[in-house]
Amino acid sequence: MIHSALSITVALSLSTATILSLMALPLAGWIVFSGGRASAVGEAILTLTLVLPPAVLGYLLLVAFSPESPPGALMARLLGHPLPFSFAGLLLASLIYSLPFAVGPVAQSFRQVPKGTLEMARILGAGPLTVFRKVVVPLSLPGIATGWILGFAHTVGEFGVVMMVGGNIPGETRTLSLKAYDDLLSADGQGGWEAILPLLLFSFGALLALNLVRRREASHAPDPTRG
Amino acid sequence: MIHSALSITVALSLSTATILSLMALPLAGWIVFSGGRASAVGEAILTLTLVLPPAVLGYLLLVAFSPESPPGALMARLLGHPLPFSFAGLLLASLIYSLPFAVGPVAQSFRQVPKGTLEMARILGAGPLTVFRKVVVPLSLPGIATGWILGFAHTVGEFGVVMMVGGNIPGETRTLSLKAYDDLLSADGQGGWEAILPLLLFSFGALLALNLVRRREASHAPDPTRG
Amino acid sequence: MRPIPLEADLLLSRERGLPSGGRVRLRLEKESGIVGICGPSGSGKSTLIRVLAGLPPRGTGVIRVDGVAWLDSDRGVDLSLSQRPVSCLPQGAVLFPHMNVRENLLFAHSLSEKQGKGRGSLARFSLSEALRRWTGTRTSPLPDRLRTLVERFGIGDLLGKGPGALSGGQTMKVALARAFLKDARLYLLDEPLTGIDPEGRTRLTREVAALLRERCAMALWVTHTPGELSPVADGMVALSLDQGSMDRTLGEDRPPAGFDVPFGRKVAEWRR
Amino acid sequence: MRPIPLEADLLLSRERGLPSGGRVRLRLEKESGIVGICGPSGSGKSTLIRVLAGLPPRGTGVIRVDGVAWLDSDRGVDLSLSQRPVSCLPQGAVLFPHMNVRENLLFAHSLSEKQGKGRGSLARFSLSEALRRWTGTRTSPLPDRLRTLVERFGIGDLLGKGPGALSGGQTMKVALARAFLKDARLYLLDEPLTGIDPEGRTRLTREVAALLRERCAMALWVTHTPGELSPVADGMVALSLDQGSMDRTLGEDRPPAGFDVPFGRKVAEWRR
Amino acid sequence: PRPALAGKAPLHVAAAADLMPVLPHLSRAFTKKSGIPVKISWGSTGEEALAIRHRAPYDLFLAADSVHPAGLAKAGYLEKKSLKPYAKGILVLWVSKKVLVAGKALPNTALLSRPEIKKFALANPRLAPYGRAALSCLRSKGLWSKLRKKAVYGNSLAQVAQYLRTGTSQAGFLSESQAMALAKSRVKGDFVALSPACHPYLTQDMGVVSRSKRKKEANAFEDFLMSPDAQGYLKEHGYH
Ligand SMILES: Nc1ncnc2c1ncn2[C@@H]1O[C@H](COP(=O)(O)OP(=O)(O)OP(=O)(O)O)[C@@H](O)[C@H]1O
Ligand SMILES: Nc1ncnc2c1ncn2[C@@H]1O[C@H](COP(=O)(O)OP(=O)(O)OP(=O)(O)O)[C@@H](O)[C@H]1O
Ligand SMILES: [Mg+2]
Ligand SMILES: [Mg+2]
Repeated sequence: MIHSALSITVALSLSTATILSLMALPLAGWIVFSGGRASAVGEAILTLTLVLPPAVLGYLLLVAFSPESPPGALMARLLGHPLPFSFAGLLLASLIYSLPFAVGPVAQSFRQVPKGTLEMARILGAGPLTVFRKVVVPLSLPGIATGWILGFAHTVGEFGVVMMVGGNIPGETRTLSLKAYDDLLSADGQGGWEAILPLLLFSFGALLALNLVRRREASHAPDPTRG
Repeated sequence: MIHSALSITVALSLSTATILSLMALPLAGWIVFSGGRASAVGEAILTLTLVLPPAVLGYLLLVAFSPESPPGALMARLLGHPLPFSFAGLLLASLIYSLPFAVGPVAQSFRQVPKGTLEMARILGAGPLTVFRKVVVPLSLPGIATGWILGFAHTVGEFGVVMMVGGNIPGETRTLSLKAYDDLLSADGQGGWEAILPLLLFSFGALLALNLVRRREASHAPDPTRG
Repeated sequence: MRPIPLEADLLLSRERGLPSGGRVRLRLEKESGIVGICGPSGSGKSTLIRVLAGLPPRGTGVIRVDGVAWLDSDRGVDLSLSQRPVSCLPQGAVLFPHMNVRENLLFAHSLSEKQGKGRGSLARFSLSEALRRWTGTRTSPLPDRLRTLVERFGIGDLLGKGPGALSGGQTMKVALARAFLKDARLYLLDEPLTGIDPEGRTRLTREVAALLRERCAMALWVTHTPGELSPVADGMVALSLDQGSMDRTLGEDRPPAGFDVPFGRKVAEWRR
Repeated sequence: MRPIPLEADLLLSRERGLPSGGRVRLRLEKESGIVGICGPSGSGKSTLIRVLAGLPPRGTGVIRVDGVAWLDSDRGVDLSLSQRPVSCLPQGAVLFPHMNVRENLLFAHSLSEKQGKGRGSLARFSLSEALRRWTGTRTSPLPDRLRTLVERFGIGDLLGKGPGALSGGQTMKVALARAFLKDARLYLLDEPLTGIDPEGRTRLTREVAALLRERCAMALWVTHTPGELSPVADGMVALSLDQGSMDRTLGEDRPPAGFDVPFGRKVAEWRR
Repeated sequence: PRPALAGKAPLHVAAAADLMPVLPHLSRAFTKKSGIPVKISWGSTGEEALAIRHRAPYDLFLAADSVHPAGLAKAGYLEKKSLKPYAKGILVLWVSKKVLVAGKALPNTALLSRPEIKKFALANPRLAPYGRAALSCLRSKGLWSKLRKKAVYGNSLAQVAQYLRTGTSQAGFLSESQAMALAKSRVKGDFVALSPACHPYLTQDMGVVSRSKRKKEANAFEDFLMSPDAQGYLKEHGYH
């Protein structure tokens, strides 16, 4: 199947942002509520994928995903094809690359849930998991939304990792951002707009819609001054 | 003057993160408190630099900063040299590129300041600016810290924009991430670690320190259940 | 003829901002005095306080203080919070969670000073404040005005504590003191003594009444123990619930059953 | 011989978790009853409630309910909140801000059902709950137990409202009802009727007492209007402040001045 | 304009990344000989051409093709008369050892159809001349339509080499110099030259940047690269 660069980008960025938002919940929960020093270290490690130049990270992932490495071989057996140069590989790489952007805002939101609210749920008999599911997560929706947006936007614009791991295969792993780069450089700086414009429009639309929804939902932040 | 790639990276990422954190305050304030639809659009526009492939963004900035464009010419006159291919240009490009990462978490924090607290300050006679300075900002320190971290880490790892706008000039605009990429790609493929390791160590140290400080500072989130 | 210090004729509403609720009229004819407000839960006491302060929701009708219209819906007059010389202790008052008690009070104090001096002194003020912070706010002596208040409200021992380390009653006392750091013509107190022990209630009732007399100011005071307020109140307004519904009709001639209300016609007036 | 339903001998402390505060002893010899707690602001009433509930700060000493040790510092026994059959209404109780009143109550109800059935029924429960949500929690009929409570506490009109749209007293009533959705041996009520009108206070005092009798449960009840509690209380414990300092010495023989305390030796005991 | 440090200020060379295996040695030799220090900015030819259009402070441009320098010279960004070819690249096909051993064969383009080769890599034909060369070579043999499904693209030859090094692709089109470097770094495989049989040599041009203030030094470096010593060194390392 051949897909347009736009549809690949849409599929990749939507699924990355969504999966990441789900993964961010337990991860941020651990970072915020476990309380140990271990989780401070964990948080720093998480943020590290951020400081690696994308191309370097892409290379490291390539090494890890290669069918010649044990994990890569395992994945290749499971998937029926090697990870690199496939959409699955692209997705996995994007997940790793954008993880800190989704986790950071969620962790921050978790931190701002008032302790009294958590305590009240415990008093009523809720176990830690129920407190998390029914109180912490619903009260952190704004942070989860921020994380989703950052994860989404970051994946749309990703270049280095996607180029390395995906192999820029038209119709399979060639995203809009790779196409825009190609067009830009091959036309010696004159082209590129045909790829950039849909990228901009699509992203602008998605982000604007989300912002408006988020505003309408209003904040559930507890309001200590009673009206 | 010739500087090491490490010192260029440190200078660039620290100043970018710090300037961004300061810029994020009024910007996030506008987005959150102005309340109009305009600010939802503004927020979406802000996030847009995120979805552009870095190289494309870098190219756009190159065009904008060029001494042949009016703003570029103005800056060139002010600085005494053209913006592109200089540290100042690099800094400006990083600021633009990393802006959404610093603003997002700050805006989210602003949103979570309880309305009653803001109202109380207004009642006591504080003007909007005082409320912002004395109540909103201090209560949003965790979000400002998250924004700083994301801005910092993102700048350290930046590649495409830095390459385009800076020109990879050793001792001037060649950051650790460019050096790591060059070393990695250079023929023998074994290199790169001499550049990546200090990058990792420096970033890990900075992030860990910040996380620990942030935890000790604890959260000022209001606690409705009185002890 | 001097203007009437306080008169209001309001239509309060709560649901979705539509006028559907009750009508309340009140009037204080003394320069300085206390009007008590009582009524069952949900009868609109806090809403009344907020409308008088200029906080949302907006009410419709007329509020006139010393002859100045704060609100006159027919003429389109509606002064904002900052234009009304009021101080307000909303129900469930909040201390600023990032400041300890001393800082909470100093913040309110500095705001009232700034207000007194006007905008021109902004620069000078900030400098002195910055200096004060450098030399350590925590240990520098309190301004006289503040120290007096702290003593009168009996919160001297709490100055170094953070809001999270206060008991419920202690929090209330600090918030009350903070509200009185602002100089106002009209103090709006929404259950200011809730959660304070009987001895404290008696003492603070007396203190607040004295403060109001000294400052020649008025207060609207919401209470659920009208008997305790009556010694100092110049009158009492009783709001009531409509039969069976939670909408307030604030226009009954008699206080609702269950209240023992000293209904003073002398200075505060309540009628349909 | 049946074990004593409730006895506690505690050393409370607040500053930095170090035992430095006051000693409190209490004892209830009836199967079901109410022990009132009163005392000035900062005397440690809320702290006592929290220690009994197993919330921080931890106290030292002994708590024994029906002969079972909840706390025995000498033997290293300290049951956690979830191991103690208590329900608690902390001071300044919070409703969950993301749920309306109905959802707040249903959440507490479902938790107490889950507790009753034990862990095994978790899967079944979640499914039925999911179904209930699909069919629309907002309109489905309330479980009987919940409906009865809603009626007794007079909060039927509030079910559809969000916590932000409640008055102070309405919030308190909902939180109180919610606390009684949990079946407990000991109910810990920290100023449960604060902010409620006199009529409501009288009515709710009677309701709560009746509920406790029906469930054969005990309550510790913090109040600043001990006179109103005395008709139903089996005894009253008065905490006091040390002279001049804010540290609590909870061991006075007489109630502090200003309280009119019915000091029942029959079931609740208070001595040095 | 920075203060003139005429003696000390280095000659600033913008070089295509495929010169990484050879240029550092050559520039050191040049500095030793002439006393002129050299600093190198690496990048892809396209990116650097773009930078030169936007007044990057480079003195000399060493491209990986002849198209970009010609375009720049035509637009006046490079000195026309300084434009000259300094090397000719050789297109090679690299095949990993595993495939060769299994098929007991020498590397050749026909091998690409074998099932052991899951993916083969070439540089992006739109950006890199070696990618274009590989494409036209496969087309001329009628293999492209059959093989295009196996193709993955790198943005540069260096990236193609990464794919081979990590074993994620089993064959790839490189320049001979990259292939020699790859072999030296103990990646197991063998390569065969496709130039000039399947595709002509690839000319790499250089030119002096018009805005340069150090044209004399830049010309000296050009002359040095054209000298028999330097040319000999290039030949040893995979250039024709
Ligand atoms: N923010 C709000 N939005 C919508 N309705 C509200 C809001 N706040 C209060 N209400 C409703 O308006 C009515 C009046 O509320 P108000 O807070 O004025 O009552 P009150 O007299 O102060 O009661 P209490 O003694 O319990 O504090 C109540 O029915 C309440 O549910
Ligand atoms: N979280 C805390 N950390 C430290 N000290 C605290 C904390 N909470 C309360 N205190 C202090 O402990 C003492 C007892 O507080 P507590 O809340 O038990 O008083 P209380 O009897 O409930 O008073 P009130 O009637 O005002 O509610 C007070 O001096 C208070 O300042
Ligand atoms: Mg109220
Ligand atoms: Mg208390």
